[in-house]
Amino acid sequence: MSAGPVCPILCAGADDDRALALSDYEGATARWCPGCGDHSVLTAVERLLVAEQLAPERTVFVSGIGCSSRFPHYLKTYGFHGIHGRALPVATGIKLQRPELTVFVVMGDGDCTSIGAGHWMHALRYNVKMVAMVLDNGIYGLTKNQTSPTTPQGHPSNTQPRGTYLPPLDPIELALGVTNASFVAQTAEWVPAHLFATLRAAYHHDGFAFVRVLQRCPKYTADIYQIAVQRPEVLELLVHDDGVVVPELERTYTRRLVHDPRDLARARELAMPGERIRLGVFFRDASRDRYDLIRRATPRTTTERLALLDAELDAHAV
Amino acid sequence: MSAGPVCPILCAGADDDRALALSDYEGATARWCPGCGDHSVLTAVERLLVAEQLAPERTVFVSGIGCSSRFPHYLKTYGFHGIHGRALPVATGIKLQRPELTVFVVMGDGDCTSIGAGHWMHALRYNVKMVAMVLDNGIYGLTKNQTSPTTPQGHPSNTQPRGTYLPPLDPIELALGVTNASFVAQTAEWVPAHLFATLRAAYHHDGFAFVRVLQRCPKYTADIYQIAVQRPEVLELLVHDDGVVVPELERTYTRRLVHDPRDLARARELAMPGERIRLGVFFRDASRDRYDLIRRATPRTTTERLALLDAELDAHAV
Amino acid sequence: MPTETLAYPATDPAREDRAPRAITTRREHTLEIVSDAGEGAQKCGQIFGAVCARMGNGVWTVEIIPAEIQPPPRIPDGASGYRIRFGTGPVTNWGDETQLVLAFNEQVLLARHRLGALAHDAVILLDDCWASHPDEDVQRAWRDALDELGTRDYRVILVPMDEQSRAIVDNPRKGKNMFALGVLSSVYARDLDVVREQIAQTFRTKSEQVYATNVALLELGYRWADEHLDVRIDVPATAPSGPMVVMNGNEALGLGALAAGFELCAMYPITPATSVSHFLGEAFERFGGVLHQAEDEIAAAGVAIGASYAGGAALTVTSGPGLALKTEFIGLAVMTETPLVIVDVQRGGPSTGLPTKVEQSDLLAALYGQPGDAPKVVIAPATIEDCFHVMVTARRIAETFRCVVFVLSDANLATGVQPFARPTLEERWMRSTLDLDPVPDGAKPFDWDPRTGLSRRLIPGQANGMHTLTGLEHDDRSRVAYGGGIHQHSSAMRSRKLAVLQSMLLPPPVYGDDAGDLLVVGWGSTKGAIEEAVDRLRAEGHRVSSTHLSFLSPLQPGLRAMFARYRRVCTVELNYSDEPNDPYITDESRRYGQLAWMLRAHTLVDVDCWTRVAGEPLRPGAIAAAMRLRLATLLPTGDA
Amino acid sequence: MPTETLAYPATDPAREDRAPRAITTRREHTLEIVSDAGEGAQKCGQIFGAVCARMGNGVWTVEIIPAEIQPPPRIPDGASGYRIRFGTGPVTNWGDETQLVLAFNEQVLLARHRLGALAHDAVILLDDCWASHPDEDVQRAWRDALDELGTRDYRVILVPMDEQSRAIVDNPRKGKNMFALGVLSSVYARDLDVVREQIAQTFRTKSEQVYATNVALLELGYRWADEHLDVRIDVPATAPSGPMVVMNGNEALGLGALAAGFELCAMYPITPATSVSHFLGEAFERFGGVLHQAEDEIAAAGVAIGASYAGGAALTVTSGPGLALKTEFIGLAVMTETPLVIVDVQRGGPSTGLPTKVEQSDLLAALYGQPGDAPKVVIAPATIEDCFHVMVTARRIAETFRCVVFVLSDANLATGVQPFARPTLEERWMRSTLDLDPVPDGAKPFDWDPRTGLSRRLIPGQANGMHTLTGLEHDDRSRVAYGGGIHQHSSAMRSRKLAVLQSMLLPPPVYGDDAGDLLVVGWGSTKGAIEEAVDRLRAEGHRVSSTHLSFLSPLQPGLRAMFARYRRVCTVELNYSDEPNDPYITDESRRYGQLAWMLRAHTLVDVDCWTRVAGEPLRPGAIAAAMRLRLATLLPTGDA
Ligand SMILES: Cc1ncc(C[n+]2csc(CCOP(=O)(O)OP(=O)(O)O)c2C)c(N)n1
Ligand SMILES: Cc1ncc(C[n+]2csc(CCOP(=O)(O)OP(=O)(O)O)c2C)c(N)n1
Ligand code: SF4
Ligand code: SF4
Ligand SMILES: [Mg+2]
Ligand SMILES: [Mg+2]
Repeated sequence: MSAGPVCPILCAGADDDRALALSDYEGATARWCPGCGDHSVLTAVERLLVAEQLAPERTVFVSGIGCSSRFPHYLKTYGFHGIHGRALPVATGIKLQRPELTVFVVMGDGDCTSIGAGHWMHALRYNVKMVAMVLDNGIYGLTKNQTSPTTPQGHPSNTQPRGTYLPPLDPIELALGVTNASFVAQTAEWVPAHLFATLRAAYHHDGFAFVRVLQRCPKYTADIYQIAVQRPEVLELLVHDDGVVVPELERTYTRRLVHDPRDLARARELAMPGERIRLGVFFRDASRDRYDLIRRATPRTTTERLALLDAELDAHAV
Repeated sequence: MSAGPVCPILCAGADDDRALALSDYEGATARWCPGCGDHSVLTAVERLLVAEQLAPERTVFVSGIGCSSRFPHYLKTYGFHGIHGRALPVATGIKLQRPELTVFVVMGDGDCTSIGAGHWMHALRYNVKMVAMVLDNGIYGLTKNQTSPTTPQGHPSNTQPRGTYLPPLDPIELALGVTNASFVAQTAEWVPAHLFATLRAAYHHDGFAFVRVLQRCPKYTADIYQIAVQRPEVLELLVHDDGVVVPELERTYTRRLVHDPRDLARARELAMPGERIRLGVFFRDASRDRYDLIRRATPRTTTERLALLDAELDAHAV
Repeated sequence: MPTETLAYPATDPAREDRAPRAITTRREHTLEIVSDAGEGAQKCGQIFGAVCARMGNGVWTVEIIPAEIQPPPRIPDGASGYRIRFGTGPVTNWGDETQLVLAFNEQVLLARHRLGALAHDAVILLDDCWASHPDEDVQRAWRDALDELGTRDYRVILVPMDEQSRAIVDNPRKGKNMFALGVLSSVYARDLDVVREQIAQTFRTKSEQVYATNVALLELGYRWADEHLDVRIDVPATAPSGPMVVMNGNEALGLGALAAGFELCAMYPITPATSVSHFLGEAFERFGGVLHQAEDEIAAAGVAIGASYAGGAALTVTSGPGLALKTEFIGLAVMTETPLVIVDVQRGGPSTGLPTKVEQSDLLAALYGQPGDAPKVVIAPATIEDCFHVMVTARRIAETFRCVVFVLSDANLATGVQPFARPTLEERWMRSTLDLDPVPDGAKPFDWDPRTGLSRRLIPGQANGMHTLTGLEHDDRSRVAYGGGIHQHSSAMRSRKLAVLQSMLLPPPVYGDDAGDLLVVGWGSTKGAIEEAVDRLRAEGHRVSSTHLSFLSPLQPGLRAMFARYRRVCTVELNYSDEPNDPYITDESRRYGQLAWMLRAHTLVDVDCWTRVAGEPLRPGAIAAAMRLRLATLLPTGDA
Repeated sequence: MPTETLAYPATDPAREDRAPRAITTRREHTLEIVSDAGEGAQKCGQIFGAVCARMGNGVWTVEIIPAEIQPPPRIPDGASGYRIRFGTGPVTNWGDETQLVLAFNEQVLLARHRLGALAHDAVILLDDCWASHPDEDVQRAWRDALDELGTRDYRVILVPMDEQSRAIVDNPRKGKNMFALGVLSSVYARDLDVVREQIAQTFRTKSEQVYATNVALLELGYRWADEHLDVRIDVPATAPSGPMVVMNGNEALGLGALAAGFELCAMYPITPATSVSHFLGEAFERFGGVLHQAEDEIAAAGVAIGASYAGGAALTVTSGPGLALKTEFIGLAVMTETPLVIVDVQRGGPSTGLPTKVEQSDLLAALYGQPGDAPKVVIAPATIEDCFHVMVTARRIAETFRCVVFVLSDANLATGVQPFARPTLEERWMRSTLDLDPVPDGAKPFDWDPRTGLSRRLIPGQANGMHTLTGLEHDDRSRVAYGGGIHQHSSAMRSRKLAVLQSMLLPPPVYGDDAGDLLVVGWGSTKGAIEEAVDRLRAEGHRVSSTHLSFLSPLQPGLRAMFARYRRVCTVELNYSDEPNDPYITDESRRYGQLAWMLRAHTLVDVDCWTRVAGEPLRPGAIAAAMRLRLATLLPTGDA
């Protein structure tokens, strides 16, 4: 395997003296609906890229298919806009081959929790270092308004016209149920400071960082986050030095709860459905096994490999 | 949809005065390895069929592919031995079409938690009435010894010769993380009485009953359950009137813990990895939404449908 | 001559001062309405199309869909609209260029111009509010656009849509489209009563107020056009022979599924198939069926197979990427001989490809997608009327032959709207085949008739019928078995069914003379365009005929004999093939159109092909041009 | 004449009383060893095969695999064993019937008998311990079996394997196989030193004690046979020209992958492909690569694509059902022009089918499985040696042409073992193509050469090369784009590459005269059997030749011209085709073998086919017989 200059455990900041500005990361102009929450996520991510001075050529955004998955086109990094529900295996392949690359994954809720559910679960378990975001608008946007696993019960859609039949799947609760998951967080795109802080924490996490971003879709699910947007007290911030702390939000968001992300049992309780929407790092444990580190192959020169191959042939010699 | 004579909420016992004996359920002779735990499961299931006097012609066993998935061939009921990892969608289709049929699903650990993970998660969520067992031998048996998600870390296999890399996925913990899951239990094939009692409870549950059956594979993972088999104190039985209680086991299995299956938070704690293996019903809530009941279509006669269709055409008339 | 731009008289002249409007009469005519997404050009077009149909015109309409869900205003990519081709007789396809276009702004107009959608001498009705727009950039964009348009012979007529509409609504973006409807109603002399009825029908769920406003706008536009426009086009109608219905192909597939008695549709959303399930989701609530949106396409196929195995009539609906995911389950259905109907509304590929664009390139995947030998039936509707009836055929074949039946529609049929004879429903179409009677002990689950491969399936609930279906190879008792010739025999039984079905089919009809210089062969949605092209070529004296295949597997009989009666045979398809004259392309390296490839193997005739993947339906004119070239290369000879 | 059963003399006669053993000499010979699973017939066979190879014989061995993982003892289904065909010259296939079989019990022997695996006059060496078994049922079974065998001309020789082995081991089930090895070593006059060496090599990881016991058993068996058997068969060896290696096809694929410099293999277990990954899993630990067992085949394809996109040499290994699941991702690789090598070790289908049995029926799925037009390269190794070298070719093509390359092997190659010339490794095969140099600003990710469609890919890490790959249609900058002829052009660029590759290929060589009455065309693992059949037919004076295709897409040039030089062309394939004389099967309804179908479309020659899906490799004798029938229908004529 190619040995990158940068240690995969550290984050791959630009190793040169370029001073990278926002413009160094801007791609095609975003074509989401006006007011679409994806715009806010793009802004936060661009801020992160600048803040961390990530080398555009060593950063890869991988996505599936959906409104949200258009994401990579709007950045000037490397991007892989793959197929619906399958961003995670592609991202895993990239990291196994090139540990020194910084990988972000952008998925939609249908992309990640419906068609991609199996890969999602297993990516959480592999715990390969990358930031995986699900932009959760509780609907299938690109295909125009069909129920997704996270659509609120009763919300009518084109495929469940009398209202969505089942209670919404909670991606946080599920992620917390996966053995070896190491970072599970929730944030909301309409709280930019929290979004940024969460993504930054995710980026610095040594492992697979899963971030559910609550995302408004004015087109099809304008209602679902409305109350939360209008009434800050509906949100409760989980705060902890080992999680995210955003002082500037404290005035607006008065409901705060100190939660130690190492406490899985508590995290699961906090994730249970209630009248409150909790934002923050639910769980984090940097000591969990990382498949990419375990599998890190010691690079061999061609000469070494030739020698080994000769030995193999000897073993099969007649 | 065809209206069966039996209400889908009740269980479909034979509605005639046949007295069904073991021989009425026996299919081809089982061809698992000697000492394979699958034999014990087959025995317990046959006992259940007799005990509940299930009409063989209205009972369907659906499976995927694997040693365990050979199951339906060894019974004289209807059976659908489908493709690897996809038993659950087939079973769901059967129940949506014919609610009056009794459906059992038999999967292997690879079948259910690896290639079938997405369907598994969503079947738990749909909560369509059926009994879904995963026969967990912690290995890929039929394909001869490859690591499965539940293989103990360090256990060598043909694909991970230096020992399985990651800690094993805990199917119970994961199932407990799925919103709208309604019955999650664990039992062991080498404790027949507990196995039978658990399957019986699952069968009587009004919803999707997920049962993880710890299963010995003398061929490839002889070691993994050895201690538990030899030392009963390694097992802890979760007991509760709303779960399973097996008095005759009390002498042998002295470690017992009263656990109310309605307590999800506690269930999740009990599911966390520890030195003890817990058997019993971790969670059960018969009040959860059942997709098959919500979707129960009111049957229409052909005449009614013709009339409706005429109206449709009128709406499109020029 | 350069594009002429008329300003309308600033003040209304008394009518008598004006020259009487010259009336042009046409047997068929194509117009389109384009606006930003959300300005309602589509609604306007839908109503206009319906009105034409009601007045007895043949009609074919096509949606113009923007690339994004809600693009910003005034950009070419955002062009959203409706294309209406109507005629005196039946209209079977979208035709060639547009002869008249009504545009809400010059940018969306540019999109159509640049795509070559407009005839060189097209009449353009353009909202002029942008010329005097406060924003300098907008004014500049307007001027640049008119310059660009000036390079053609268009006749641009400025229309004060925005200004006029303000008389009735505050926000013209929400009213212009009805004003436009009025303008068009005047230009094409539509019966205003019919238009009002159609508006009422369209907004039946809305308030009385909405109706009133819309009608006011309609009449305003009508009056304005009457007073200011000298364009009047007449397309005489012929009263239809019987009762007609009008809908798009996906609605027809949905209605057909109901008529065929389907009880369960399992799907996962995917363009352009999704609207079939939208229709069924709503309809099944009343008809007593289930639309199941599965977690993915794999599960959708599995649920449909499970329901069918349990005795129900089940289908799954999808498009390219979804079809790819169903590959394995389709193999299982073939192996277990479980009836399954798969509707594939084809879009551009490969991979995610061109989700909203038409293509016919899933034929080989439908036929050969499965590892191992997986014989199945493939049929393709050619018209929107076919979309309805094909579902009845599909179910009957799937159940009679215990097989997988593919229905290959495409994005052109899915969104095209056309009136057709109202189907006379038959009760037997719907009847459930569910039979729960006990069977004799030891009844075989695969009791193959050794000649035909046909067998009766046993359904859960039938006493004594117990058995286990398996995707592993099996004998007639469904016991897993490989050796001793069982695999050879079972394979033959599964394959034989296609030969039996073929023996029941008729050769496809020939359109034109049954011998000649050139036979054009097509399948699916291209029928109308191909036959129109054939008509034009024959009118020019060419000895051209065409035939259209509704069965792709098994192929209809008699093709070899039919092809032999023409000097040249060429398929016309909406899929990719190498151009004979491109670099490195030789007789040996050329990759053919998908049907052409099959027909070559099947008939051993040197079947040529002309195919395009432009992301839009084929135009009769383009087909005719391509065939002219083929004809030109033929040496003159007395007979074929 | 009836089967003759010899009891061996109860007591050892002094050697001189016995008639000297008559020695039969054969140029090639087939024997097999069968036992219950776990009794070690396979190990015995492997050692015997290796010994023959070391002694300079050509060898082809095949495993006999029981249907279950651990079947009960003494049932026909449980037959486990090894089939060895060896000869004076190279042996290219498994041959016809077995001439000598050594069986541990009469039930497993029956299995082989019933499958028709044994020659009518086969010599049978059978352990006799069952005749006198305490269990009455066993004795009865024994008698019944001998009666059943009595219906043939077999020569059954009873051997006291069990009894004799007890002299050395307490449990003969764990020793018999080495005794058997001794018996065979005597019958075929194998050099005991070589046998001992091979035993040492086989059990190198075991204790000295194990070796000693095994050798003792070997010598006991050898001595016993020397003293009691009158069967002696000699198959002279010819010293091989150069150094040789011996392995099965899956090991060869694995070694080839290492030689080709592959760094990552993503897979999901599936028979019969899994052993390739078992090999790589172990080897990569030393070679510095990664074997990734993914959660399913979809993910496996995705991981391989990700690794390749990131600049690595990646492959995925699978079989039928797994291939089906990769369908969508393969389309993405084609669309994004990401190099990807897919090894498909074919098994019987459709669906789960016949997991352990050989078949060649994934050809069309590999070619046409994807919705949309997805051109790709398909190559097939014909020998075990090919399995090694094909991996080098596959990687080079995948990277040079930025395309998907299929390697179609099958279960016959996977488990067949054969010696071949030791490959001379080349350093350049392994070199990584990873290039992280900056590219000029504005470098295009699809900078297609308009003539060839070739372009250089940009890899993450290359400064200025930033772009977003997409499975949606795109222009040369990888921007999502549909209209304006972009889809037509991009499709042409993806397709053109195949024409370019074809222009670099040579016509396949003809085996036999380059004109004649019949040309047999094959692909993949059937080569040896076909050529042996051709040899036999030519020896009979028939004007028959054969050709074998290593490229299935693009097809090698010159086929049309080649076919024209024969009066008849017929493919021989291991897949399903309708038999011409079956009910309902006509010229128009017949479904052809997969290669035949392609060749008909490609050459327009009336290519016939003879195919079988018996779940086992084709036998040269059966091929020869089928071709004789085809030749018989040809009218006699001077020349072709
Ligand atoms: C295999 C496959 N199935 C279905 C589709 C159609 N499709 C595209 S995006 C999408 C879901 C979009 O919803 P989500 O993932 O929540 O993303 P969003 O658009 O809401 O951001 C679907 C079903 C596809 N492109 N590929
Ligand atoms: C699509 C597909 N992939 C892979 C296989 C090969 N395969 C058959 S069973 C199996 C896994 C068996 O393990 P498990 O599910 O745990 O069942 P067990 O044999 O242990 O009972 C695999 C990988 C297959 N048949 N189909
Ligand atoms: S549809 Fe919803 S998610 Fe998609 S771009 Fe528009 S607002 Fe955003
Ligand atoms: S391999 Fe293991 S699981 Fe399979 S039959 Fe044998 S013992 Fe049972
Ligand atoms: Mg969404
Ligand atoms: Mg298992």
